[in-house]
Amino acid sequence: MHPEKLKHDFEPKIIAFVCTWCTYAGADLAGTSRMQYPANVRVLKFPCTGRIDPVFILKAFQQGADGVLVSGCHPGDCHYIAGNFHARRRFAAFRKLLEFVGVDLERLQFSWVSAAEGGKWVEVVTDLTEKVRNMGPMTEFKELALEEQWSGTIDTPELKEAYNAI
Amino acid sequence: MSRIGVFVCHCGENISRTVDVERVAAQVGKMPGVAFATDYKYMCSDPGQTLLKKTIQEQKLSHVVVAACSPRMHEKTFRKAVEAAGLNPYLCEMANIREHCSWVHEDKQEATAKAIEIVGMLVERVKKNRVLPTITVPVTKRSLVIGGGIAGIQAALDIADAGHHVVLVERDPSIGGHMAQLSETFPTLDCSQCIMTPKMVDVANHPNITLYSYSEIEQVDGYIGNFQVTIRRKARSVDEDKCTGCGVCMEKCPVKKIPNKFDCNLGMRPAIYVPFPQAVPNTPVIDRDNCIKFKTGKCGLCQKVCGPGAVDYEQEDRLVVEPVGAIVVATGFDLYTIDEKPKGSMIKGYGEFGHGKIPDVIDGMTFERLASASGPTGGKILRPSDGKEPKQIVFIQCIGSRAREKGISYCSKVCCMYTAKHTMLYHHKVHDGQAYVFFMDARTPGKAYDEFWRRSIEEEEAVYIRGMVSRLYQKGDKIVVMGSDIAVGVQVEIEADMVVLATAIQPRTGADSLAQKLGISYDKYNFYSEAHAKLRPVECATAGIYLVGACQGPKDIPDTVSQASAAAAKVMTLFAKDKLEREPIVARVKEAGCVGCFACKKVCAYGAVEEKEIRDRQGNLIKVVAYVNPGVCGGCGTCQATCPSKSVELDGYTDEQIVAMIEAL
Amino acid sequence: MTQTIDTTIYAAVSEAIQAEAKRILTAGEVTAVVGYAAARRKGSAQPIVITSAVDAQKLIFTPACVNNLAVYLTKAKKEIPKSGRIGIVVKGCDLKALVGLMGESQLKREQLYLIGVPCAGVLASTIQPDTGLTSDSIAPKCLECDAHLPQGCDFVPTQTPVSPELEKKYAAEIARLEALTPQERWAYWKEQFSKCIKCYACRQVCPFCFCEQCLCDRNKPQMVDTTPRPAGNTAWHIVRAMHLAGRCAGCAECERVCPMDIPLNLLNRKMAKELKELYDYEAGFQVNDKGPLNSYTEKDDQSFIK
Amino acid sequence: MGKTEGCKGLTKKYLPLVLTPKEFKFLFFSKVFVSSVLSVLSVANKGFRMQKYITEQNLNTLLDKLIAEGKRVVAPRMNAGTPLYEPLKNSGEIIIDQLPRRSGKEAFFPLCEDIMSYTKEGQKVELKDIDPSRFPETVLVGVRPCDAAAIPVLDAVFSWDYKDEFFLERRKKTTIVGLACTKADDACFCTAVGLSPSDTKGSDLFLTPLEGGGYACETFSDKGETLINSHAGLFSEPNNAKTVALAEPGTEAFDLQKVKAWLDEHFEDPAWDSIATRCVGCGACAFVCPACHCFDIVDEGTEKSGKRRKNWDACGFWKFTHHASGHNPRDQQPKRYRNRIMHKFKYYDDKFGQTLCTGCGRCIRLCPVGIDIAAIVEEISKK
Repeated sequence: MHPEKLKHDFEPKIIAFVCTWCTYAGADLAGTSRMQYPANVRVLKFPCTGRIDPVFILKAFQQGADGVLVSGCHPGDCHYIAGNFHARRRFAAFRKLLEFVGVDLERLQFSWVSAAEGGKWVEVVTDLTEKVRNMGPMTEFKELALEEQWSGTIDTPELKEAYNAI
Repeated sequence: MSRIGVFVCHCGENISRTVDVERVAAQVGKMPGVAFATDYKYMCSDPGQTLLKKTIQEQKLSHVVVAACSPRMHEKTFRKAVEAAGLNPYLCEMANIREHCSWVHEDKQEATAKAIEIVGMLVERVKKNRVLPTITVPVTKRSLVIGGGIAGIQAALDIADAGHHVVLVERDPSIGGHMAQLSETFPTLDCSQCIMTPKMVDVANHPNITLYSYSEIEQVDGYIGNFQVTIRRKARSVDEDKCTGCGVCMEKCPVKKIPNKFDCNLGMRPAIYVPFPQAVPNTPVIDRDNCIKFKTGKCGLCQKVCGPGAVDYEQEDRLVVEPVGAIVVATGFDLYTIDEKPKGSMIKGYGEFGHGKIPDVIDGMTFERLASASGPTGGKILRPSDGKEPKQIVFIQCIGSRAREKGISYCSKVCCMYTAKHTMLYHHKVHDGQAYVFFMDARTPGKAYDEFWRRSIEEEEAVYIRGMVSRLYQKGDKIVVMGSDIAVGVQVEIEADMVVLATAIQPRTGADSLAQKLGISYDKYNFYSEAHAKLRPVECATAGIYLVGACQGPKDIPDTVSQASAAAAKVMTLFAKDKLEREPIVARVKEAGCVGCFACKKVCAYGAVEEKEIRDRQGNLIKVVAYVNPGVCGGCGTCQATCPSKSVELDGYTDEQIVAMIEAL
Repeated sequence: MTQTIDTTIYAAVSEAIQAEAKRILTAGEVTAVVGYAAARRKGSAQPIVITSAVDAQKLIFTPACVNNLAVYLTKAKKEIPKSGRIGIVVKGCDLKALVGLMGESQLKREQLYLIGVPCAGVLASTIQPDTGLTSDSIAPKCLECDAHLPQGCDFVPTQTPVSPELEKKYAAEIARLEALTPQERWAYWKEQFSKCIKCYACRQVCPFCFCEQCLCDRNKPQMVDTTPRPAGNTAWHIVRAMHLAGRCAGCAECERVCPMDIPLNLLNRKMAKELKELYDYEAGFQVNDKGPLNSYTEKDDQSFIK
Repeated sequence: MGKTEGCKGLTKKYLPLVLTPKEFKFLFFSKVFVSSVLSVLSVANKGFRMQKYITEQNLNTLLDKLIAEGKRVVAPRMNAGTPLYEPLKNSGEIIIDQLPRRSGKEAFFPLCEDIMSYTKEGQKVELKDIDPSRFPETVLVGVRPCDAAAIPVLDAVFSWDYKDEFFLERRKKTTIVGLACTKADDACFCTAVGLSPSDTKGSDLFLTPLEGGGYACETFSDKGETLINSHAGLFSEPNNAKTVALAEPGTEAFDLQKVKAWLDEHFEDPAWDSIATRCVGCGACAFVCPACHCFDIVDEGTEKSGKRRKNWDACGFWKFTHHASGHNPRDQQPKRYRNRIMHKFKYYDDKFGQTLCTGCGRCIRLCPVGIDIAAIVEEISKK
């Protein structure tokens, strides 16, 4: 059958926020065309990129995502007239904010993938996965989640273990 | 705790080949809130759906996740099945483990692990799903048609014949539009007025049609099924109810030499006039700019001679409000005018073609009036400058159209055919004349179109020259036309008596402002945008508004009429129900948290957000909050992402559902 | 080198404010005036709402008059009766907030009587309110002030503030942080945010945090963890900065009131800078129907989108 | 304890005479009395068990030794430009000339702490408690009298009807080293609420800076003695050097009795509006207060696992009394601010006979809108 796949030391967790009309359909097309791409991506479906709140991206990183993808319809193709135009501005601003607080923007990808672009979906997902794999795990938010105010800290073995696990 | 049922589909081998479905079911069965998990060969099959329904009832399931193909494929199928089993259909979600998993990964271990996570995500999501009721909105079974050309007339007649009331609004004093101006029509050469005027009369006499001529749309409120349209009825200065259409006023009017727009300014009309004899309604209108009474306060002759006392100088514009359920937009087109560049025109000028300086360079519509039996020359082809019959006539196609460097890149679609028609009409009327046509390509798709075009060459002796005209200029009483024949590769110079330019079709001036009133989108040329170019060509993205004719893009009469009937059918489909049902994926405002900043309103592309006053029992205003009209909401959720306090929420895609999915990862 | 800022006009400005407040209250042009009054501690000032002309004499303007009083006119402050026209003492920076609030349907110009203050600057912190105003003690926002004389007010005292050109601290600090690596920036903010105690003083004084229920006070879902742990603190400050992007006009109240000295206005200024570069938008200069993040053009930059 | 039973709280313990209320009133208002009470207090402070001397250098050595022993040494230090009580990495970090921005209560009542964790699988939920015995041994050093005095006040509420093991266990494991205060500003008002810059209340070991360097050490508990005894070599006998000039807060003593009497009768009063209309409803005052002790309990985590956490809360917040029904009994800010005053000067007194304010002045310095609790109490006492 297929040759043995290369095993990696680190499998990044990639979360993709996509609109249902273009990118989700594009990913469906990649499926019906039996294209192959890394299994690291988890897709969350939205009606429109206009629905995607920046907080979701933050949440995704907090929940342990190593990379986040936001993808929707090309400009002018929005099923809802202008949702992606609003999203474009929102994320142009939000990524600047994340950058300023020290998030490496290489971990956050935006793309336009239409319902016809199964190939592009594969390319975007593969590129991001490989890029993030090379960067290693996103430790910043994970470390932060374990950190306590000094007064609430108890030096338990579990906590140390959790720390070392990152 | 929820009792979630998870059904993992093998899809034959499509899923099970790369995903260990049994393991998925076993793992998912351990997730918090899952009461039942199984796998099955074909979930979408009849027995599969039966299994689903049976299990819902036996296991008293509260929510369902079907892990199978893309929801774009079978979400409707399973939601229907779930509904049949007595659950709200929106308590069912699909986990896509085929297109997004089994088909795109080879490693079974990896694919299985991913499938478990995907299903886990949907399990968490479905827990937060709420029962969503079907949304119904009432339908006002009356329709508005904007524009009284052939497009509007056809749509209005079809809808009215189906038994629904139609309000037809026409900007000009008479309906008829461009088609009433034409002499004959291709490819059959029927007399345009002969086929058009009966329809106009039908409109006037139809019990289900209210005709507002000389009127314009002032304001449009509401949404599908429930529009409120305010119409400005411009002051006609003649009472339509009293006027008998005898025409005495027009005979007696002392001002007679006003160029008649209907005749492309070749003929003259009085200050009180109907644009053409067959006008509907046959009620004159006073052109207040040219009327002596309005200019100086004297005269008043028409009022004196009017038997029924219909002339009313005091008449003012009136606003009428009509409730309608659907709107058909059929505002038609303007021709790019060669003599005067309209303000804001995208066309960068055709000065080299005489540009209105040479009187015998005319446009196609002027030629139609010359050829028309009811036209200013009684159907004789005569030069506007000296009234002589032109013996050499040159037609130039694609003036304005298909010339990106000149401003617009689209093809006006009808010019090839009407130019062919013009050469024929010319040849029929000037037997010893010669017609030349400069053309880029002849575009003649359409039933009997190419045959028609060939006939103009083969039987009617038109000479077609492939190439564009580089320059033309007046020389004595001739017009020298210089161009190149690229087919042969020679320069051509023709001394013509008359030149006819096939100028571009453009949307009506003001099409954009009407679109803004209607809340519909338009392209960069101001042509109105259909919801989908192929599959929803007569609907707007804004529900309840339909497009007909050249306002949507250049079109000939047969296409326009078909589209009119299609739009009428759409309106009838809408009117076939007393209430409209729609998918309940709409935004809802949580009024307690709304602080009325209206950021939601600013980003709503549908104009679905309204301002709502919250008052206490004494009637004192507490605050103004947003209200999303569920009939208008498109369901994109941009408002929710924009709302700072998250006081507006898109049902089916709430923050709770999405955060639950993120936290499941 | 420490430079002294000339605030000698403030005494005359205070008198002018008193006279005008007295006049409009007496004439019934307004139902109340929101301004500053002296407080117990030496040199201190605090916000005050007066409804009677005899109280007009309480109004002052000093370098300790740091508050942006616009917050009292928002719906977040239900305690201030909003009936009738209200007079308010505003510095140029505060006026920008009012302008923003008008654009967001929170205030109407005709409901306000604006008493503008010619202002040379106020203190950075009022932990010691009797500090003299110098280039060291002045609020950093004042170093970048372009509105020493508020425009479009109903009344402005005639005095002209003297405002020497001073080093722009925010611009310099933003540039310094931008030059760091992401890891270094993360470390910087982590240290700052870890101090946060979630007292929400930044939110409560912000004129634009007028939501009746803050996103962070909602728990279905819990978008941002409420506990004052580093994780929840970081999320809160990111969300706050994002919500203010395109709206904040830089009154810097968030930063001034932070009991833990977190440089919050840096985030806001950074976002303002980015939105100016991206969409040529600056908050606070005119009443805009739509801000940069609830409007768009088809040609907006998308170089970051694949 | 009856309401009329003389002076409440702090002063009561040390009052050497039994006075009639009338006499009391007279005396309390005479400056003579105030100073005499203060002198009585300082005599009372002399209730030490052991007196020693330590040089600055030896104090630092002591701290480093304690750190080396694995104890958590918490003292004022700079964190990103802000002075805070925090664990020291070494004695060099300690700063003694600035009042930390947050009070010392944090060592016993953390800003945020876990109290339980949960995991879910299938239809099963598993809970796990926090073991307070794991709390580290702590020495809290350089605590200002206003911060130290608040801790015994908090003992009352945390060991009342419910014994809060999180507080009490930390209390048990912590030795408090107080430090006399040498600097005051016009926000300080410890003397107004019956304390002083040299008050040893709450301290196990109390340090007073001496002219010529070093500190006079006095112990007030076994813990204090243990600390000295276990490092006896670093301490020497008292050298009778003069105490450096201590701080002198300018605020006059409040008639707390009178304040309470007014509060007893004026739950509803228009004064609350004029006092607190300007309040913007943040939690800064409560969070920096050494005596405020309200907390919230929240669950944080996901559907699968998470923690139950306890964190500081403040009565100034709109959400503090917001009911699930949507009703809020303290619907406007003045009502919330009233609670702050009532709790400090009436309710806590009613319940525990103590005042819930030590006059540290933090809330005055840090209030975003300049609300001055000292000015308010002063105003009430004049009513």
